[in-house]
Amino acid sequence: MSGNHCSSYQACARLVYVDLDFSPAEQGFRAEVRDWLSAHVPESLPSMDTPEGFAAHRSWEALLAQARLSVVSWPEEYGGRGASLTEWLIFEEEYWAAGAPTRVTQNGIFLLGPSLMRHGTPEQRSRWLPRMARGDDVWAQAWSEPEAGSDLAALTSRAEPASGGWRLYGHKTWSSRAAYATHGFGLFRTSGTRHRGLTYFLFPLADVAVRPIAQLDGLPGFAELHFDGVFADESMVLGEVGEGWRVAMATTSSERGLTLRSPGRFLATADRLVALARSSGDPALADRAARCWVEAEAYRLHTFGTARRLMAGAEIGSAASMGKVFWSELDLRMHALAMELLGERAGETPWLDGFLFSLAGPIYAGTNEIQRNIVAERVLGLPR
Amino acid sequence: MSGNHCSSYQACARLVYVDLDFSPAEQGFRAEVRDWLSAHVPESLPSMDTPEGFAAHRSWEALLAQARLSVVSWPEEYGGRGASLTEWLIFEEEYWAAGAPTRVTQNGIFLLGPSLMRHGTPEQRSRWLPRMARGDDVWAQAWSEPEAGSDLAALTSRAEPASGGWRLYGHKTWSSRAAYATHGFGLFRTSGTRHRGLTYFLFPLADVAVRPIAQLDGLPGFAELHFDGVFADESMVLGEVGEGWRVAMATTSSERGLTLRSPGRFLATADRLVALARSSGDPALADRAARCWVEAEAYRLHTFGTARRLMAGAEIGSAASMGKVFWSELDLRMHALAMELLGERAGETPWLDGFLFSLAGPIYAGTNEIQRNIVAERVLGLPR
Amino acid sequence: MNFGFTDEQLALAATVRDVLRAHCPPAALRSERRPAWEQLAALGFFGLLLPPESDGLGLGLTDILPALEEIGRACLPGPVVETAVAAPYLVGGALKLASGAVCVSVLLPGQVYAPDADLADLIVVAAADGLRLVTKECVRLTLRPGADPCRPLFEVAFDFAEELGGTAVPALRRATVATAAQLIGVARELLAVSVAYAKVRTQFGAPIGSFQAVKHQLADVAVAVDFAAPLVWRAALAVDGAAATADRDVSAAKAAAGEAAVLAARVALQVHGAIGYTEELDLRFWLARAWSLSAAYGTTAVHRERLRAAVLADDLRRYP
Amino acid sequence: MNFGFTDEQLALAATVRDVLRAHCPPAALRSERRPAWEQLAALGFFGLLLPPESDGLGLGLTDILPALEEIGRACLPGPVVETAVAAPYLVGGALKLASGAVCVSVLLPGQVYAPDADLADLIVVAAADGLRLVTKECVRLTLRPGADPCRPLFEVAFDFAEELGGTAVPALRRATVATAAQLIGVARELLAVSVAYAKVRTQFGAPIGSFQAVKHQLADVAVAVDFAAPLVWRAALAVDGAAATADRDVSAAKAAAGEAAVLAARVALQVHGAIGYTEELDLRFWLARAWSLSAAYGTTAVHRERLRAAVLADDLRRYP
Repeated sequence: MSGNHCSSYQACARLVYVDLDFSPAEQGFRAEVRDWLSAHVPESLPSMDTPEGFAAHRSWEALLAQARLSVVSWPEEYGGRGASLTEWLIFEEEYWAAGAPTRVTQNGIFLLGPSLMRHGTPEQRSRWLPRMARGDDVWAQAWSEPEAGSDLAALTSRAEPASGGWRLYGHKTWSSRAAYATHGFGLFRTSGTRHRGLTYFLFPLADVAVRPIAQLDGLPGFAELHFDGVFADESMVLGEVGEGWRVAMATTSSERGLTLRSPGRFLATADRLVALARSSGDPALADRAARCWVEAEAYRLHTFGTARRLMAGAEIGSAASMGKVFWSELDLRMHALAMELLGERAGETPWLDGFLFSLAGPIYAGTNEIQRNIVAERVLGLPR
Repeated sequence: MSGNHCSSYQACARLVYVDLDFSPAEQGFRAEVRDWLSAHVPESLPSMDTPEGFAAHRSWEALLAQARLSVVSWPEEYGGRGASLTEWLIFEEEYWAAGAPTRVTQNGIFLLGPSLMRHGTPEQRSRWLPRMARGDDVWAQAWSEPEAGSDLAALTSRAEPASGGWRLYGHKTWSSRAAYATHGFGLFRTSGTRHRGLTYFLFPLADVAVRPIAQLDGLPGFAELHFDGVFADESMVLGEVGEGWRVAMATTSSERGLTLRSPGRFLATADRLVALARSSGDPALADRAARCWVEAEAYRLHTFGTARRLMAGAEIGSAASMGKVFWSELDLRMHALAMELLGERAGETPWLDGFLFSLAGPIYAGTNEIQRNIVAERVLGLPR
Repeated sequence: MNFGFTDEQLALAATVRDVLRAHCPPAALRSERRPAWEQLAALGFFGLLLPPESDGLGLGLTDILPALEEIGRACLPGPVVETAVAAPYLVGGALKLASGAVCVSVLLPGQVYAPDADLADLIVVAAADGLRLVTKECVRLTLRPGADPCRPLFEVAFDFAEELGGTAVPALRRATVATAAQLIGVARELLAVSVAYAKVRTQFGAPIGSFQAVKHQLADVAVAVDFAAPLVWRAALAVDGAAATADRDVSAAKAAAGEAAVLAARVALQVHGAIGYTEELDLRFWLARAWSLSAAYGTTAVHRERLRAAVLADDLRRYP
Repeated sequence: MNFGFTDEQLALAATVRDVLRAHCPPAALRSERRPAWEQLAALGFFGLLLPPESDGLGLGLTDILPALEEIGRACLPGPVVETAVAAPYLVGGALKLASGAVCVSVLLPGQVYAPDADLADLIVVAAADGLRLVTKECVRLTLRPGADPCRPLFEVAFDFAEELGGTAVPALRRATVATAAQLIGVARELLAVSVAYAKVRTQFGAPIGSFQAVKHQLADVAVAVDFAAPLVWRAALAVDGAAATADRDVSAAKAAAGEAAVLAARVALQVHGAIGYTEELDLRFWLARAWSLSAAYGTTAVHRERLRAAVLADDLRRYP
């Protein structure tokens, strides 16, 4: 029967199919990216939390930018290609599959970039975005404060009016990359309490007292920032004064959404994990590896669905919290399994650092406890 | 070297060893129980939630009682053997390993019994305990009310003074076995609010309007009890008037503790699960089965440790909540795995009913959410 | 790249949903063996996958996936998947199959028993040497005990059967994916019912849905369902397109959907507490369906094992 | 039946705890490779398991289990287990072993590298054809990268080694159980530190330890540790008693203790948040110890596999 059935395949065209095929243009883009990466991806770079490693990662960003591959989804005027979300996802798949370096510019590109595009003046966009795309400026986020972590609205850093601008006071912490970055962005209180009266500021780190914080590996992946009257002129305010929370939420929703952790990174991890499990020969571990591989695939497919809705003009909104929970705990499961597979040899592989980093996944960008609250309250509508 | 070492084994006696060996008396007791059970355990009985099944289970209790095996840990005067906790645990191991019937008297023996021993008058103890031990009376618990489940202190059933005793009013529900049991016990408000002013009453179910509640399997495992002025004389009050909460907590702490779910039941399930997994040949499932088997063993060992402390005069207290979380979720994992192993054949085995019952484990005797709160607040000392 | 359903596909699902709301209310689960069958037949539902020459619409499985989720969501009894999804690939030429006048059950490789066989006019049985078509006149059925009162299982014996050409594979793949789609619907309904109950049931002076432990359990169900569904869609695409990865993708879909539904059932019981165990509450029908369908057309364990074998055999091809 | 520790065993643990509090404070983890070694030696700690003819007390592993938990709890660096627990069963006659003057590392079957070998006067290496005793004069060590700064791992090469009689089994079993006991101590300390932090750290105007999601994660750690510990005690009894189930019980203990400690580490990081990642916080030493010891003397996966094999081979004997 199925034979006959397939012969009448034309009739199936009555409904337009759900479609997982890439267009010729998308396939061509994938091929170009794959070829360029295979020709240019460096063997391996020193940690970006060392001076030489930071410099090396910055040069890599410049090389990417020359090929117009550093911010493919941005408009051409800012150094991008105006690529579609689908193309950006393709780029990410190829980027991670090729084992290319972690993006030292990622906080600028993925956190500040979207806010600049949405809330920046034309001057601000043309002043900052192209330099960001080339890695000329490397931006560090400055959200957290010692007493304001998960509870960001509790922040107390403030900006006071001064002639021609503002003076910034206060103490930020857990600022990734700030030990070597050139600029920072964050929220400062200009009035009000909690979410009201916050303003989004940009600032050169040269003017700020930066105290590096050594991480588990001994390297300064974080820094504390101390502001005692740092001057910021009007051009360093992003969005309206007092509207910082809204401007930042645009960022953090994209932080939780697609841009922070595209599937490509987890697909690459899953492929490597399966290879590791295959060599172990323990079926129980292989079962866990296969499960992870399928879950990475599920995240990829789920993301294609989200991309489709976004391209149709929808917002991710609270559903992004489901993705954050899913990818962060998948990443942790994958790396924990790799630790079991490698045992005392883990330190000789990139898996150990990956494991330490994966443990942070359920913490940063809004802890998974907060994310589950958001899913329960805003997606399912349970009472606060 | 190890050779020499063992030769000097005598020297090891400098410290008294931790000891997992059973005394000759304990081994003799185990042998007696095992022999008796192998001679008397019936093939299988109809469900105790049918009239004939209830009768059959009650006869089984009478047979157990004749052998003085129905309440081995009780004093001889009440039909027991004054067995130690260790001997009781041995009895349970043998009972479940033999595939003996579920105890239709268990709510009386394990919930009411301890409260009667601790808070009952000599008259109450000699009036009720021997009949309970023989299955002459079968007791149903009546804790919950429609609006008082996890939040037991919210109960609204009340007792009003009447000449020579009290009249009971209100509506209890989820009373296990009540469809066929002879007596019930529960809390009624005699004054006050919340935990204060509650009194612990005993009552014959003949006087109460009993509405059976059919369960998933269609059988009335529960019932609703409606009280509209049921008379209870003074002799039916257990403990002091207004002290019902304290009396009941003695019960529920034993309910959460050793007596409700001894390791024997889970050891037997684990052995059967391993046999099932062995025949499946899927190493990933075998791995889960082996894990469950070890966890059942861990619960057994943990319980021996608890028994030792109890025999030394300690209270289980809040630590019982850790056991409740552990055994209920282990039981669920074991039965869920059996469902996967058996697929559409599960209904032909006792595993399906066991699975449905295991799903109730995290709910009854205080939900596992409540249990985890207790562990966090009373064992770890976290703020309420 | 356009990974989502079309308006037409969603419109079909909406039509089915309306029919089921009207003709398969929870009360029908207690009284009828095949509620809404006539109405679905009137919609042409049983001809959707049949080729035009068999009076069908020649649609693909993907087209009717959202409709199948609705069927799971309504907990619709009867051999709908067997008749509408499997039969077209086994006995597609059978008289009046498209009209819904013929009711079919199947007993294919991997199945232990034939579901709803007592309602079937025709039963397709996979024998060692090929497929057999058994008519209700020549079959002896033995009811087997199972978890789901609305999906009874039968042992099948027969004296006479017609030999059928072809292979069970296309039908089995599609029935498995269709079952996975139903499981997604079952899970979504279990979640919706549990959320609704958690909003109104109060303990300790607050709705239990305001307690973080309850919130997080329900959030975990939402995540599990939301990330299982795309695997089911993808499996349908792979089957419709006869992709080389089809069997792997079918197993991934069935395992993920089965686990999501079983989790949803467990959390539903935990949230409802004792009342979830009562015969009176309709919840039990969805619980039973989650358990029976997770075991149908291969248990989660069986599909996990296939998945493991495929992935270890280096079948890491993504789509496309 | 008397399943708990005696006053003598607990007194020994208390003595060790006092010594470690005084001589192995967290600051020592940053500055010393072998803190408290001399003081433990003065206690006679390194002779506890040695027979009297080697100036030891001839105790069993069970006797020193609570003391080993304290050593894990203090995150004590140095080859203590190798010298005090493994060495007596490999080179029990070695001069001055009881005095703690001789420091030993081992590289036995199942180990990948020798821990703290740079501190060792003697290294016992299992070669294909038997045990070898290597002195520090004839060994070439290569440091291997690892998670734990206080338990460095070394590749061992040597030109000359003395042949040793006997088998590695008694030493390996005991070193594995001793490592499991340390993991229980590490997990208890990680839990205690996390609980203390959750009481003082406030967000949203309340201590984070008052949020149910945090409470339940910490409760799960408490349960995991509380039910892993008895498996370790039981394994020690089985090893001391040379029970037929000893190897199975050792694997059960190591796997359960490793998983409990790894869970405790994960929850500790989740509760601490970003500050848990800092070099400044002492927490990192216990995190690293949980990870390094869970991989030492056989990973959790290796022990789970042995357990599976034993249980499937029908080794369901309980104790006694």
